[in-house]
Order: sequence, then structure tokens, then C-alpha cells
Amino acid sequence: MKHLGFNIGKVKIGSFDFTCCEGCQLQLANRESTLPDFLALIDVRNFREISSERFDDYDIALVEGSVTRSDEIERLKKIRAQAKVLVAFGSCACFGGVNSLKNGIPQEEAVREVYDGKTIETMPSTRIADIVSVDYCIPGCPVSKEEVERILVGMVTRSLVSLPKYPVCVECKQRLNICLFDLGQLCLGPVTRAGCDAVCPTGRTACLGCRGPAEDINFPSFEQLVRDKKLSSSEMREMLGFYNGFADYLEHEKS
Amino acid sequence: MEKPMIYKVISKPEFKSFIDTLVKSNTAYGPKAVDTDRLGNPVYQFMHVQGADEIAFDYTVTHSSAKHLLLPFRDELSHYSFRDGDWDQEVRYDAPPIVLIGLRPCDINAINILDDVMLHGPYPSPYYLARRKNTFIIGMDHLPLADCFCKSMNRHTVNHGFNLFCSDIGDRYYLAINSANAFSFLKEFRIEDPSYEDNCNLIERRKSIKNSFATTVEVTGLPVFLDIEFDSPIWQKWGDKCLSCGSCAMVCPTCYCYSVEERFDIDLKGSTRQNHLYSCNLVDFAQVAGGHNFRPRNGDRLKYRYYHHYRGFAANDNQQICVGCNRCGRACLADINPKDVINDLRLERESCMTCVLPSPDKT
Amino acid sequence: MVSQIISNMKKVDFDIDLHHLPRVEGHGNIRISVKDGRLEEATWAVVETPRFFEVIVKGMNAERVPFLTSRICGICSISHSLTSIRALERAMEIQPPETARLIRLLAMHGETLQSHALHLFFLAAPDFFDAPSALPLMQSHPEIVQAGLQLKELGNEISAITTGRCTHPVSLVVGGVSKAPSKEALLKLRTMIAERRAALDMTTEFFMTLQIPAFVRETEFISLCNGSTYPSIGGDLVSTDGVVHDENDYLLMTNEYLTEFSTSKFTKVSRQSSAAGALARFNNNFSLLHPQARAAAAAFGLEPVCHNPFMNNVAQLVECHHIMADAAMLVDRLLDADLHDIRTAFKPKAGKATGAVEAPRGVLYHHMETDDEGKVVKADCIIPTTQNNANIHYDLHALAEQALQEGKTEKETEKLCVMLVRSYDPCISCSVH
Amino acid sequence: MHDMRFTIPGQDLNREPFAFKAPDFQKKCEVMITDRGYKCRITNIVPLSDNERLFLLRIVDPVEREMFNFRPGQFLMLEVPGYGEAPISISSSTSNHEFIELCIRRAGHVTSALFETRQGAMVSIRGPFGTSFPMELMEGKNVLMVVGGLGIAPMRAPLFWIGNHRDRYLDVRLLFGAKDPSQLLFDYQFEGWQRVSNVKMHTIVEHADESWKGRKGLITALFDEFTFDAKETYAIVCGPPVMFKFVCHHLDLMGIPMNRMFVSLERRMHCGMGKCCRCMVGSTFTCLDGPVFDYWSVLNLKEAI
Ligand SMILES: Cc1cc2nc3c(=O)[nH]c(=O)nc-3n(C[C@H](O)[C@H](O)[C@H](O)COP(=O)(O)OP(=O)(O)OC[C@H]3O[C@@H](n4cnc5c(N)ncnc54)[C@H](O)[C@@H]3O)c2cc1C
Ligand code: SF4
Ligand code: SF4
Ligand code: SF4
Repeated sequence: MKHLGFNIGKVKIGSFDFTCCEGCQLQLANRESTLPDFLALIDVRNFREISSERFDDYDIALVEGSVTRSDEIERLKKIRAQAKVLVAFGSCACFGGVNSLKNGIPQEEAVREVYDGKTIETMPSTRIADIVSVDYCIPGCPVSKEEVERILVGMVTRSLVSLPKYPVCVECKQRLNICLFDLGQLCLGPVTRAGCDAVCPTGRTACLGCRGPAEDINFPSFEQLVRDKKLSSSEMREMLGFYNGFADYLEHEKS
Repeated sequence: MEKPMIYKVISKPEFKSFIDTLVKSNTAYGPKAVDTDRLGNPVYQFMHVQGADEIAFDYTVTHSSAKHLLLPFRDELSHYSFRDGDWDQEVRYDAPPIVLIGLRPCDINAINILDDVMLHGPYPSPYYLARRKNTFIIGMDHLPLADCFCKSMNRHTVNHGFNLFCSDIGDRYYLAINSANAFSFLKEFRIEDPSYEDNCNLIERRKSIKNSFATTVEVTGLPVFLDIEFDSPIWQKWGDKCLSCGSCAMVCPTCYCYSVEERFDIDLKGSTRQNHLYSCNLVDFAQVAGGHNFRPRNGDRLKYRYYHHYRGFAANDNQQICVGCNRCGRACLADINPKDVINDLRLERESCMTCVLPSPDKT
Repeated sequence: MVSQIISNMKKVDFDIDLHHLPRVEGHGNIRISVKDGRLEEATWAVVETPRFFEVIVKGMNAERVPFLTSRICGICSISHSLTSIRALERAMEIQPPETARLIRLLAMHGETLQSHALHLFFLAAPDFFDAPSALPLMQSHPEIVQAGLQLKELGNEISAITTGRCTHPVSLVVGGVSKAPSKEALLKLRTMIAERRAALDMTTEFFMTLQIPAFVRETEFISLCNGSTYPSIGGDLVSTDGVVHDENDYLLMTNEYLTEFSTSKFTKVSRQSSAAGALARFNNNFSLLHPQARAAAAAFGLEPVCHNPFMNNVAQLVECHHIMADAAMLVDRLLDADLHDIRTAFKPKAGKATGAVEAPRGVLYHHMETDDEGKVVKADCIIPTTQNNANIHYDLHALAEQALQEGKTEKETEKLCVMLVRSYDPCISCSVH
Repeated sequence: MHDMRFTIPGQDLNREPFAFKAPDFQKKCEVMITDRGYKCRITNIVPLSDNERLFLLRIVDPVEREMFNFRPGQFLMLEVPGYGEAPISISSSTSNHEFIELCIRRAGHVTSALFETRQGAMVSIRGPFGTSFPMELMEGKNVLMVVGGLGIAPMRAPLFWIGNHRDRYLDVRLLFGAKDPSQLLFDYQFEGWQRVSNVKMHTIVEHADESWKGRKGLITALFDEFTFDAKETYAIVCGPPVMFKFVCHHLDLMGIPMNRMFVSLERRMHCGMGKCCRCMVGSTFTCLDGPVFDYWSVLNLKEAI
């Protein structure tokens, strides 16, 4: 398509999964009403989950999942070398995700427990950015297809793409929800980056912070809020640790 | 000039059937119990209603205001259709008629303030005008909650901005009819001229409302105070609490600041320009390209919300736009509310006065 | 068409080594090696990275567990969530309200419908056209793909309306559901289901035109059975060989063991291996299917007990018919139900129990033990694909053998093997959790 | 049950032309379009530096083109369809009805998209908006123009104005400071400004290599190069926010009354019409009451500098 005097063409995409549930990749096939238009934007060069054709000339790599085994590091580096733009796709890729919960447990113990005795290689769950450089992060567990559409349209049309900087509460209020704190529950909405349209509070369950911290959050005030409402701070920590998005804040607290 | 008003009374069952008819023939919104909070109290919101029995006529207050029905959280401003290298722009002010039932005087006052902002001044907003003209408003009076301070803001009564206003006088409603439409609808129902007793009851009702306000916020001279206190450390003190979550602005009936963004349609055949409600408390409200943020600290941003509400902006005749419903105070998780902030400010100022110090230097 | 090739018994040598099989969920490898026309090796190896969910769930608040376990699998997240919930509710003796039970059943239907549609159209169908993916089919068979998308969308919509979102449910909680769908949403669903029947009929006609490979290997099929409805959440564990166990005795129905070449475990019951999934449910519960579904099965000539694993795709389609009819009924029941009574408050307590749910790919077990504070002290999850791995493995062997007999070329053999694995719709990332 | 008699009649505003209350203060033009833009063709793109370009826009509709009037210092909202809107100062002569010149730096979403466009592309503008430099007021006086970097963009319109009415002003001086010589934009026009418009020019850069023969340092250093009668002088200052403070302070010391110094402020903007409230300084809107303010007002505005 020609618009404003420059050509807008399809982008060549590869989609790759590492340690994860593949739920984020699945989103690429969701939102069926816009799916044909969405697929028309992209030229799928490498996407094992939906196509047996594999080419190595993709420009944009969507990388899903975290890294938990050494062979994954090599595979990731190869992808990085090929891709012009590497996108950490989903919370596991952006922060380590729920997989990181095992990092707190001695690895040998975990292996012994599940595979009783058999040697299984595994390493602490690591986010993509700790291994190779990442150009964009699309957080979410799973990612919101609407946001993915917006960002891919941005890439196709060569516009800059950005995530909301404000917290989930904004969207939660716009959906006219009752605040979970009013119901006596703990919610990470005030510190979590918006963009999911507050799905969890809208379903009346707490935001667990899958999208990571919003910009410049007021963490001390949030802790104070939890204390003021007489909610358990150990539960707060369990929630903040759920997707590993708040590792920096929890770390800070320990020291 | 105030338009003439017609006064009538209607029995409660008759009123209900009037509302029911109206609701069933139109797209209507009214207060609805949507949940119960942890203390077991019902929680109300203005929601789409399909029958009078869904409406909680004796509700206390809704969590969010009805603002979004006139200024949607997200609104399409224009649409472009592209054709090889060129485009067409389409602008529509589509606004199907709606009925808004059960607005409190302060809520109606809030709409009147929005009218001032959106329709007066050099650039009236056609989008707002279309919605406003297509909105039929039925107001209702109410006893204040303990933390309401609309009386302090002088917004606890209203005499324009609605089509019909109902006061509860026991077994019937005292109606103030302010539009031809409303009157012609009502003519189909059993309405009567108010009797002497009805008038007395109305006055009693007004009195008892007026006397029930438990919270007062001293706002006289506040604009000047705010100017003087612009650099007060008080702002950072409250700012340190603020989560910059924007909840206050989302529920507020008069917060209207917005953001505009443009999006390609997914088929790339066009694009839409949308505005969406923003809040001056959000971190990048005043951030410009290149990353400079004119209000980098929570305190700076919080101050602006107060500045806007209690001092007013020059282009809106410097009027205070807060109506005193305290929705923001109830919504705020950090326990920040206008009463405490303003009192704090006054307190600080007063102690300042005694030692005759000028306000601190600009930093 | 494949079976028509005249056999020529040339001595052939080949090695098929498919690393990370495409168009399946997760990472699995196929290895076939033939020397002098004799099958030397046929293996199915799962090489997914393990995530240790059973370990990380320990110490977690029961209330948060379903949100964690749903992350075992992106495709069947509702099943995982509901299985954990069932285990925990049974362990702590919580009775969810009836409305919540209906909502959960509807949610399961949504997930199964979307999963089946995804599998049938995106993963399985391209093989019948020698296409690498469904994308070329969008050009060549637009109406069919459109019908598939409509079914998938309906499945997703049911999930979204019942659980708040289509992947990783938000409102399924221990004790019930945290939010009921609104009346408007249910009414919308009702019309949507009625409208999408045409898409299902079209899909059925389309699949009738496809030639399902002929292959039979005697198999023991395992599924849930409750005697009154087609199985979904909970019930007895039964097999086509006549084994019956209580839900809590899931270990007797799995007997997990480790192999050298796979990170996922293998299972067995009465035979060398067993199978779970749509075909297993069909084989065990045929009479409980909705008449419309039974009619669809008859049109395909599918009858219990069918031992052709490739017919699993047909069984999925038959289930779609059942789901459409049953979902419509559930929506009607929900419209009459009290949508406020959806959650039972509970006191945490110590206990242990198993939850079994028919995930799209077969029976899924979560076993949970809690302490007095409702924290999980022990967990065990056995995934349908784990139960199918051994069967896939031995099927591969038999299929390769048969292909050799029929004189299939390397390419043809490879294609058949790949189709076989796909027909199971394995969900590998979930089998290594 | 559904009774048409009780249906609220809709008022279709799309069919009626929307009636505007004509604004009557100095920022006027004949038609005021606030929601729909004028379609413009980009007729030329002149690279000025790595990150700045001059865009020449021509309003497509001849009637609209004729009616588009603005005053020096005003800005418009430039929309790149699909990418968004940004406020941009009008950088051309007020007497030029054929073209609108915009001098733009690549900064974010909209401006980057604009940099991708080619000659012939269609964009859209709304406006003009905001206040302007009081050119009439300055008549018969000296004019001192102080520019830092991209501040030259809003300064060109008054420069052209003075060029067109040169006899009405006394001494006119342009002080131009930049980070490095490549940032002295429009250097190809310096010659013309000096000779044709009789504007005395002084330039300075912060950093430069040997090839730079001129002065190095901060713009305030230029004040020692000349003398003028402060009482008879008006000043216009455009540049990055940090510059105002120093320059205006300096001018103040030199004796120019504060209400005779004019600055052009910059804030985030989304509407240009005093609705979105993004551009507040104190209690005033940069888009309505600015961007041009006199320094005295700015000093009294909260948070202005
Ligand atoms: C009165 C005025 C005149 C200006 N004149 C010029 C000029 O002549 N040449 C030039 O290069 N730049 C000028 N600017 C700055 C220019 O507006 C910003 O660089 C531009 O908005 C950046 O937009 P963006 O979409 O590329 O950046 P992004 O960072 O992507 O910004 C997103 C949106 O935020 C708003 N925004 C961001 N930064 C600014 C900003 N600095 N000022 C106002 N709004 C902003 C805009 O609405 C923009 O679309 C002027 C600004 C103002 C207020
Ligand atoms: S429920 Fe959570 S996201 Fe919503 S307003 Fe409350 S704290 Fe914010
Ligand atoms: S509400 Fe929180 S946990 Fe839920 S999707 Fe949004 S960011 Fe993720
Ligand atoms: S004042 Fe309260 S509600 Fe408003 S942004 Fe701050 S924390 Fe949120």
C-alpha cells in the first residue's frame, strides 16, 4: 500500500517459543473477526506452531517464554543474530514469568521431586533481555491480542510504538468496576502497567501484575496502602512475585 | 436568564410507571445496585437500565459519575479513509438520544460546569454539544452522605441543566419541569398542581437536606490561597502518598482532561483519531517529546488537580470546578481527599500568616 | 488416496528425524529408522523444557493455585484451572453453588470448542491438502476457513463471557466463580450459538470429503464417565477394557513411568499403552452424546469402539455438535438461574483429593493436598498428553511397519507419521509442566 | 409496550452546520475549523540538518488557501493521517498565501512519521491557534530577537514580517545561538536577512571544530557585541526552556522592561483549543493564552520557567 508517499509492506515475522505455555502465541490466532486482516499484515516466515514451512529470513522475531535450559541460549542467540527487531512476547519473555517461581527452590530438589532421581537439565528461569538485547517488550499473561495488533500495525506502518505508562486502575475505573480493595481484597492494579483493559479486576479477581510495573510507581505508598487496609504483606509479596515483574522492588525491600 | 419552570406533584407509583415507559422507549441510564462492598453496603453505578424496577431510586451515591455518558472514556473524533496517496476525512457527531435518570443536584451542576468548559470559549466542542443536546436529564434530590461537601461548594442545589427534577416529599415527588418535552410526556400521567401542603413539605425537605451536611470545606478565598501556596511543601507531602493511579479523575464528574491518539485500522485502509480521558495525576501528563517532564513529581501533578478544581483555569472563567461529591476521596486508595488536603493547606497558611513570612522562594 | 499406492517391496533405507514437529503445541521429535526395509526404530520423544509446576505450587495459597496451574497450558488453561479447583474443593470439602457449576460447564465447552476448531483447521486440515499451514487454505477454501474461524470465535466468546477472557481464565475461583456473566452477554451467546450452527454443518460436510488414513491398532481408551451426561468435570475413571476406578484412585489409571528419551513421562493401565481424548470419550460415552452428535458420527461411519487414532479428528467434530447443543441448553438454564449466588465462602482446611476433568485432549488429573491454612503441601498433575505419549510411540511403530508393508516411500511414511501425531492433538508443553 | 410517543427526539447535528461563536481577539482567521482539518499537499521538503527539515505545505482547496490567515508566532496542529497530531509553529511569512512553511525536528510519533513522507503526500492542518507577537506594538522601536536552536522556527514569521515592513522598525538584531554550527538552521538565508531586510546578525555556538571561525560560548555572551537603547527596544526570545531564564534575566539587567520581552513557551498539547488541559502553565493555557507571552506574565505564571 502507498500512503503519504511511502510504501507500506508486510513485515516478515518469525515466532519462537521457549519455556512457556504457548498461550501468547495462541493469541496470534485469536480475535477471529480481525484475523484475516491481521494475517494480511504479516508474512509468516517461521512459526512452528501453525506452519511446517520454516525460513530464516524473518525481520521481526516474536520470542515467547523464558530461558531455562542451556540449549535455549544458543537458539535464542541465533534468532537475535537474524532478527532486525526482537520482541519479548509475553510476561515469561519480559520478566521470567511464572516459571521464575522455581528460582527460589534449589534446582536439584525440584528435579528430585518431579523426576525422582533422573538427571534433567534445568537452570533458573531467565528473561530474554538478560541473554540478548530486546527491542520491544509486549508484556501480559497472556498478551492482549488487541495490543499486539496495535503494535504490529505500528511496525508495519513504521510508527513508533509504546505501552501505556499509567497503572491498571485507570482502565479498571473506566470499566466501572468496584475496587477490589473495597471488597477487602488485595490488588496490584495501582502499581501495574495498564493495557490489558483491566481484565482481571473486571472478572473480580486481583490483578497479579502480569504486565509488570507501571512507569515511576509509588511503591512505598502501595505498601502503606496494604498495611492501612490490614491486608497481609506476605500475600502482597506472593502476588508481586507471581510473574517476577516486580523483582526489582522485592529485591530492594530485602536489602 | 432562567427559563420558567412548571411545578407539579406525582404519586410514587405513578412516577414509577412514567419512568418505566420512558426507559422502555429509550436508551436509558440510571443508578443500579451492582455489588455489595465488604461491609455489606450496596454499590451503585450508572448503568444501562431496561425497566424502572432495575433503578435504585433511593440510592446513596454512585461510585463513578455519569460523566462518561457525555464525555465517553474513549471517543472517536474523526476517521480517515485512505485511497492511493490521498485520503478523505470524515467527522461525525453521532449521539443517539439517551435518558439519564436519578442525577443528584451536584451531578447536574457538574454537567453545567462541563457545559461551560466545552461549549463556551472560542472553540466549542461539537462532539460534546451533540451528546448534550441529545440527553434528557431527570434529577433527584437526596440526603447527603457524611462526607459530601457539595454545600461548601454551593453545588447542593440546582436550578437549570435538567429536563425534570424530582424532590422526594414522602409519598409523592415534587416535580420541577424544565422542558417542553418533559411536560408533554408527563401530561399522559396523573400529575397534579402542588397543594399548599406539598409546598410546605418541599420546603421541609430542602431544609432537612441543607441541615444534614456534616462535612464542610472552607473554600472562600481558596483561589488566592492556592496561588500563594503554589510552592508549599504540603504538595509533596500529599504527593508522596499519591499512587498516580488516576482513579480520582476517572470517577470525578468534572475531570475532563484528555489525550488524543491516532490509530490505523487493522486493514490499513484508514485510521481513526480518538480522544480518551486522561488524568493530570498520570505520570506522563506533561511529558513532551524527548522525555522532558514538566511535572515529574507526584506532588506537582497532584497539585495541578487541586489547582484546576479549586482555583480554576483562566479559560473557564477561573471558576472552581469541584462540585463536592467526594467521589475522588472515596475512590482514592491512598486516602487523599479534598477536605484533608485543603484543610492541611489552610492550616499551613494560617501558621504562616502568624509569623508574617512570605511564601517560600521559587525553586 | 494414500492407501491406493500399489505396494512394491523394495528394500529401503531411510532415517526420519523430525526435530520439533511443527503444527503441534510444544516440542516433540519423531525418529524413524529403516534399514534394509526393516523397521529398526520408531520413537516419539518429548523434549520440552520442564517447568516444575508441582514444586512451585507447594506453599501457595489455595486461592491462587488455579491462576498458577492454568499457566501449564495456553490452550487448555480453563481445564487446568478447573481441575485444580475441583481437587482443592474436594480436599477442603467446599460445595460450589449450582449456578457456578453451570458456568464452569459452559466454560469447558467454550474451551473445547475453540481447541477442537483450532486443531481441526489450523493443525490437522493442511495435511489433507499438502499445505504447510492453514494460510494457503484461506486463499483456496475461504468459506471453509471462515466457518472454522466462526466456530473458534464462538468457543473463545463462550470462554470470555464465562471466565472473563479466553486464555487464562480470570473468574474461575475456588468456591465457585468470582463473577457471573451478565444477562445481556448470555442472550448474545444464545443468538451466536444459533447463528453458528451453519458453520458447523459446513465444517462437517467439508470433513466428510477428506480421506482419513486407514490404520488400526487395538488400544485401551480411558476417559471419565458419570453415567448421566457426556463427561466434562469429574466422574469415575473408566476404560474400554472394563477398568473402573474412583476419581481419587487416578494413580491406578496412570501408572506413570520414566523413559530414557523423553522429558515427559509414559503411562499404562491394562496394556502396553492407553489413549485419552475425544475418541476415548466417544468410545466410552457414545450413548450420552446429544442425538445431533450421534447423527454426525453416523454420517462418518464412526461407532464405538473405534481403534483408528486418525478418527480422533472425527470424534472432535462429533463433540463439537454435542457442545453446540449442550451449550445452548446451559445458556438457557443460566438465564433462569440466580446469577448472584455464585460463590461459596469457605474456611481453609487440611485435606487431600484428586480432581479429574476432560480437557479437550483427554482426562486431566490434579491431585492436591492442603494444610490447615489452605496452603498446598503436595501436588501432582497428570496431563492427557502424558497418557497418550506411550500410545503415540507404539502407534508410530505400528504405523511405520504398516507403511513399509504397503511400500510407502520415505516421504509418504513421514507424512503419515506426522499426521498420526497431530491426530492426537498432543499438547506437549503441558505434558512437561 | 414500546410507545413511540415517549421516545426522545434525536437532534442530528451532522446535518446542520455547526454554529461557531466567532472569536474576536487577536488570534483570528476567517474560518475556524476545530475538528476537521485543511487538506495540504507537501510540496517540498528541505533538509536543514540531520534531524530538522523544512516542510512546505500548500492547502489544496483554493478558497481555504485564500482564507488561511495567521499572525507571526501562531501555531497550527499538524496531522499526519494515521499517525497523529502535533503542534507546530508556522514558520513562513504571513503574506505568503501560497505555502505554509514548517520547520520540524524529528522527536516522536508524529514527527518521525512526517520524516518518512515524500513530496506530494497529503497531510492535514487545523488552526491557526494561539497568540502572536504584537508586531504593531513594536513599530517605531528597536527589535532584538534572541534565538536558541530550533527557536528559529517561530522566529521566522516575525523576521519575514519585519522584512516586509522594514521601514516601521528602527534597529533590528538577530542573536542566534546553537549547540554546534550545523544547528544554525537556515544559514543559507542569513545573507538575505542581513542585506535585504537589514537585520544585524550575531551567531555563536557551544561546540565546534577548527573549521568554525565564529564565536564559541553561550548565547548571553553575544550581548557584549553591541549597545542599544533599552528603553526603546522590544525583545523576542525563542528557544529551549532553559534559555529563557538566562536571556530574559540578562535583558532585564540591560533595562528592557519585562512587558516588552516576548517569549514563546512550549508544553505538551493534544487539542490546541483549551480543552485537553495538557498545556497548562499556572492557570493559563499555552494554546489559548500563549504560546506567546510577555515575560512579565510568564514570571507571574506558576511553573512557567
Ligand atoms: C506552540 C508549539 C510550537 C511548536 N513548534 C514546533 C516547531 O515549529 N517545530 C518543531 O519541530 N517542534 C515544535 N514544537 C514541538 C512539537 O510539538 C513536538 O516536538 C511534537 O509534538 C512531538 O510530537 P511527536 O508526536 O513526534 O512526539 P511524541 O513524543 O510521540 O508525542 C506524542 C504527542 O504528545 C504531544 N507532544 C509531545 N511533545 C510535545 C511538545 N514538545 N510540545 C507539544 N506537544 C507535544 C503531541 O500531541 C504529540 O503528538 C512546538 C510545540 C509547541 C507547543
Ligand atoms: S480493583 Fe485493582 S485495578 Fe481496580 S481500581 Fe481497585 S486497585 Fe485499581
Ligand atoms: S489485570 Fe493485572 S494480572 Fe490481569 S491481565 Fe492485567 S496486568 Fe495482568
Ligand atoms: S489522588 Fe488518589 S486516586 Fe488520585 S491519583 Fe493519587 S492515589 Fe490515585
